Amino acid sequence: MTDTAAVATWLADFAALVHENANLLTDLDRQIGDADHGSNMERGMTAVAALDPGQYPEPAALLKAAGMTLVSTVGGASGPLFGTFFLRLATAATGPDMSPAEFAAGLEAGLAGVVARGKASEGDKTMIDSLAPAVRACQEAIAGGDSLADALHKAAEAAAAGRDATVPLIARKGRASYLGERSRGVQDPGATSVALLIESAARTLH
Amino acid sequence: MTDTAAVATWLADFAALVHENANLLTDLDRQIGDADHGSNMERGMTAVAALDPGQYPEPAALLKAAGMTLVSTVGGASGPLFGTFFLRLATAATGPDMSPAEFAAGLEAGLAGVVARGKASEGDKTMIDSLAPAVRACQEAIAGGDSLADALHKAAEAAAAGRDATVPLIARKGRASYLGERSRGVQDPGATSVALLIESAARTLH
Amino acid sequence: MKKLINDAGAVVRDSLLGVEAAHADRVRVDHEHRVILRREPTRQGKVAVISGGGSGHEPLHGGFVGIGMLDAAVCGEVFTSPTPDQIMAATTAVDAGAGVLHVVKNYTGDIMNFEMAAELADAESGVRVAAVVVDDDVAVQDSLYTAGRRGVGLTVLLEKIVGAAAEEGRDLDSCLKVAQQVVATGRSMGMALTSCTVPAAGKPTFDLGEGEMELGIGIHGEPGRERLPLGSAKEVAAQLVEPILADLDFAGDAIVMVNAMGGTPLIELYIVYAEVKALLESRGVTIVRNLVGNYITSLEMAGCSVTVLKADDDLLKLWDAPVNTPGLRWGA
Amino acid sequence: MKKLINDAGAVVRDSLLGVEAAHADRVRVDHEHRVILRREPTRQGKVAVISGGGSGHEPLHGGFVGIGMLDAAVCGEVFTSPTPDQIMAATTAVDAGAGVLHVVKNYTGDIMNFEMAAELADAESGVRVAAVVVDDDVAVQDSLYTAGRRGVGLTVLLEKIVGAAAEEGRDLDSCLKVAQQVVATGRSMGMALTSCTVPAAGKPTFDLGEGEMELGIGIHGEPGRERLPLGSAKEVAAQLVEPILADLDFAGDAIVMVNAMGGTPLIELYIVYAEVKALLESRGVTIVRNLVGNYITSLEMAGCSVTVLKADDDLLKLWDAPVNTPGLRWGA
Ligand SMILES: Nc1ncnc2c1ncn2[C@@H]1O[C@H](COP(=O)(O)OP(=O)(O)O)[C@@H](O)[C@H]1O
Ligand SMILES: Nc1ncnc2c1ncn2[C@@H]1O[C@H](COP(=O)(O)OP(=O)(O)O)[C@@H](O)[C@H]1O
Ligand SMILES: [Mg+2]
Ligand SMILES: [Mg+2]
Ligand SMILES: [Mg+2]
Ligand SMILES: [Mg+2]
Repeated sequence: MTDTAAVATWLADFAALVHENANLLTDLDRQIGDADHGSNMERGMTAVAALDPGQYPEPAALLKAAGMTLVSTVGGASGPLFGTFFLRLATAATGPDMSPAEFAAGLEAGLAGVVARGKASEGDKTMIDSLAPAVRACQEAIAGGDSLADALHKAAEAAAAGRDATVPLIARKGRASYLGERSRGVQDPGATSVALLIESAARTLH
Repeated sequence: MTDTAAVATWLADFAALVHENANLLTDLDRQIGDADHGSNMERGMTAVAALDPGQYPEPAALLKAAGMTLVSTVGGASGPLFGTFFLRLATAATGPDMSPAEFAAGLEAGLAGVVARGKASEGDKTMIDSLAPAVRACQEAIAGGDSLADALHKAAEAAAAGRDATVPLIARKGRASYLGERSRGVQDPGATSVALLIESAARTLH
Repeated sequence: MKKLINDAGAVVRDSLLGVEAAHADRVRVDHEHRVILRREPTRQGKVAVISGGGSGHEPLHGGFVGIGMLDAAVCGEVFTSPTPDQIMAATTAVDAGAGVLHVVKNYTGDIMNFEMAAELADAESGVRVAAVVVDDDVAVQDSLYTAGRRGVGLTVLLEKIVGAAAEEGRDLDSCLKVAQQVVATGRSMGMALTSCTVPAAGKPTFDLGEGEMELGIGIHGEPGRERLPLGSAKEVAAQLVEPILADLDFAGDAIVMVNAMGGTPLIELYIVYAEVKALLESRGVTIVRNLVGNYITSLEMAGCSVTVLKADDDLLKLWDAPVNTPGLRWGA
Repeated sequence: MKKLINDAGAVVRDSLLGVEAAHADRVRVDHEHRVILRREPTRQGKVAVISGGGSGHEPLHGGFVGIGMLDAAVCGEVFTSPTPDQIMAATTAVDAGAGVLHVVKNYTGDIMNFEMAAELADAESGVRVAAVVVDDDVAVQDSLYTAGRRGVGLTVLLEKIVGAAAEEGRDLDSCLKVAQQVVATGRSMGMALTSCTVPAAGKPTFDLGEGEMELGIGIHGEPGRERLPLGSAKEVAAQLVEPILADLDFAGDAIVMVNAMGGTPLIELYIVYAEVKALLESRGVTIVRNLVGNYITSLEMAGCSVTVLKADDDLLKLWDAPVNTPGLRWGA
């Protein structure tokens, strides 16, 4: 069941995971960015975790609130991008319980929103490099008849692989792109956050 | 013979000694002052060493020029003090050759000038702590019939002892005084320069 | 990390309290949205000019709020662009019927947040918003493969000039045109001797050895394009000026800023200025106005940047117009 | 040592070239004597106000030469007071028949060199010289056993106020009286987070551990009176303000400067200002004018100082009078 409670559990779990990894995220951003990605994600997810799920009877409303909260508390590149992701994910939810197909379609809409907002493609060394393969894996698994839990586990694996694959890339979008060749060898912070997001979904949504 | 040539040799030797010890002097001043005593003395003595002794037929004229040069090139506390010392020393010189008694009296006048200008007393942890005992030792030795060379050797020993004795003192004049108790344990930079000056006199004047 | 702060998480909030305390004669602060505004509301019919971005670049932008320059500045977290809500709040607060010009430095985050704010402003309040994107940093090459050139020092000059245009009564389109002229004819390049430390991160963004510099840095403490041995001020001046001249022909009159990054003292900056001026003049560039000082900084970073802007009579008239802000003041 | 310089031995010379290049509209430079002068000669019959000291404190003093403030500034080597010859050259250059006021910070070297210059000026040129010695630093206690209190931040305020008095046409005695009033009713206290490096010395004057500060520093990179753990900005504000209030009753109106030592960014300084203001107000001190920024520095030292000066109608009138210098400007 992907109802409001499940979404709330996911968001709370992701917030905790971001908190645990905030130093790592900032540290990656220190190497190829401006040393704030951990603080940015933590500020945003702390605010999201403080939302009262009781106020949002349906998942769409809670996901929308999460997106708005990220947009209005994070700033930087990750605020609009993660915010847009959740706002678009929300549009796929109808009624009190998202079906696995709705959830997969929502992930796809979220990805499309991030691409539209940030204009990056796969291979540019951004969060899209873990989000896009995760969305594909989830869609395929759901289409093949997997449960949401199984599909999200495959998505999490794909996200992790996509995240790892950012290491040797040269950045072409975001701050890291200013480093040119020097951006090689460091894992993208945003892709790392996305991998945490999908990992958290896999362990909280069924 | 303390003629112009001898004075010039002394000044050149002292300039060389200051050059060799500039880092030490600055380093002492770093600990209880503002890290410029070596640069100050070196700037001044480089200018003094560049004076053409041929232009000054008598020691008084050369010593006066040295004093003026120090006053006009050094600045800080040491410029007026070392400058005044040489200007007063010059007043004791009559004729083409300073007698040992004249030289000793000149040192005394120099000390008096420094005291008048800087208003410090022995024990205040300043250059006076090596200059005053040196002047006394020289006067006594000359009065006791020593040669200038012997008198200056005794003076140099007294200056060195006075310099060493500044280590445990608390500064009461100059920049080091702002440190209060924390000025203890470091040798006074100005007293160190004076010890070099008298050491140099002892090995160049006879 | 050694800083004069109360709480690494509340640096922007606490600093805005100080800005308000120090400059209440000229500005007021909307603490909820972290916006610094002129004390008096925008004159009816005047175009409002606002800017904003991450904090840590002071006096940019908040120090440039006042008569003859900005109407408001939106303050993000340190090195993090502000959110659309903050920008919206500033936009609606300063609009006086003639529209609002957003001065945006070209960073992904700034672009996206200002864009979202403009969408919101249009949808929710009907305020007419125009935006100029400053992208003057010649350190970023191959802009096909990057997020494009960063907005750096030219932003200061642009805010002065466009602020004067708005004060003079020019309409939104004219202000935008002046702004675009500045963007088209201005270039910058920067370098760092040391990194800075983002308070919330707690340690330096990068480490530089004795005798090393980062050439082609931005203003967010990010490493530059190249790490090189540090030469003399004369060499550094050439390393900053040559890429600027290679990018655009600046022969003729120019406004030049030699800017310190926050931790470089004036005594050094003037040495660089003398070298920059000599080099520019040897290449046919005549400096007709200049700024030398800390105008757009990266916290306590040591280093400097050079900005060159072509001057014409209109720009000079706007440059010379009175300005009265905490960070830049003349004629008033 | 990492600095933007050409030659550690020629920092002052090279920097003056930049000052001349940047500010030729307002000042000129006598390179032989290292004196920065107003571009226009002193108005006949106006008292001339000059100051000087070691370099490395920029904008003090050279940045304060111009209408409404200093007539000339004499630049010594870094942290080394200038020589009598330099001071003499400045004194005779600016005298316009009404005498010259020397603003001297209380350091043994400055006192002696200015004294010798005044003796020379009197003997050689008959210029009437008066001197005011600034000794506002409450960090120096027991002045019976020291060279007395140092002259620090109050010098900035004094130069502004006395400069205005001279510009207004007051005579030498009146200018001296105003200066003495400022000295009698102003106090300062400073602290450092880091040392600075004298270029010719090549390494930091002192080392401070992470989490340590020097309390009661002067402006020459010298260690302070006490080494203490570094607390919050609020605690630091109290450590600076309390000794000032303990020394003199400041209840009433005051002009307050919160000054950065060269390496502390504005974002931090405003945090300190908010705390200083809150504390002073809780003790009955009302800040009627303020300065927040880098005004009297120690090269690239990180740290700050607080200066408090009692304000009365006359001082405020002089404070508000127009000033047009590279380092301080309003009303012009
Ligand atoms: N145009 C873009 N499209 C998608 N993701 C992007 C884009 N630009 C940056 N990112 C992501 O944002 C991350 C950085 O976020 P963050 O550090 O919070 O913001 P900022 O770069 O503004 O400091 C990068 O690691 C990257 O994954
Ligand atoms: N009032 C004084 N009388 C005698 N000597 C003094 C006095 N003040 C300072 N000195 C001497 O000057 C030395 C410092 O000289 P220097 O570093 O060149 O000048 P400054 O203190 O101006 O930087 C001290 O070590 C001390 O010996
Ligand atoms: Mg970042
Ligand atoms: Mg010294
Ligand atoms: Mg950022
Ligand atoms: Mg000195």
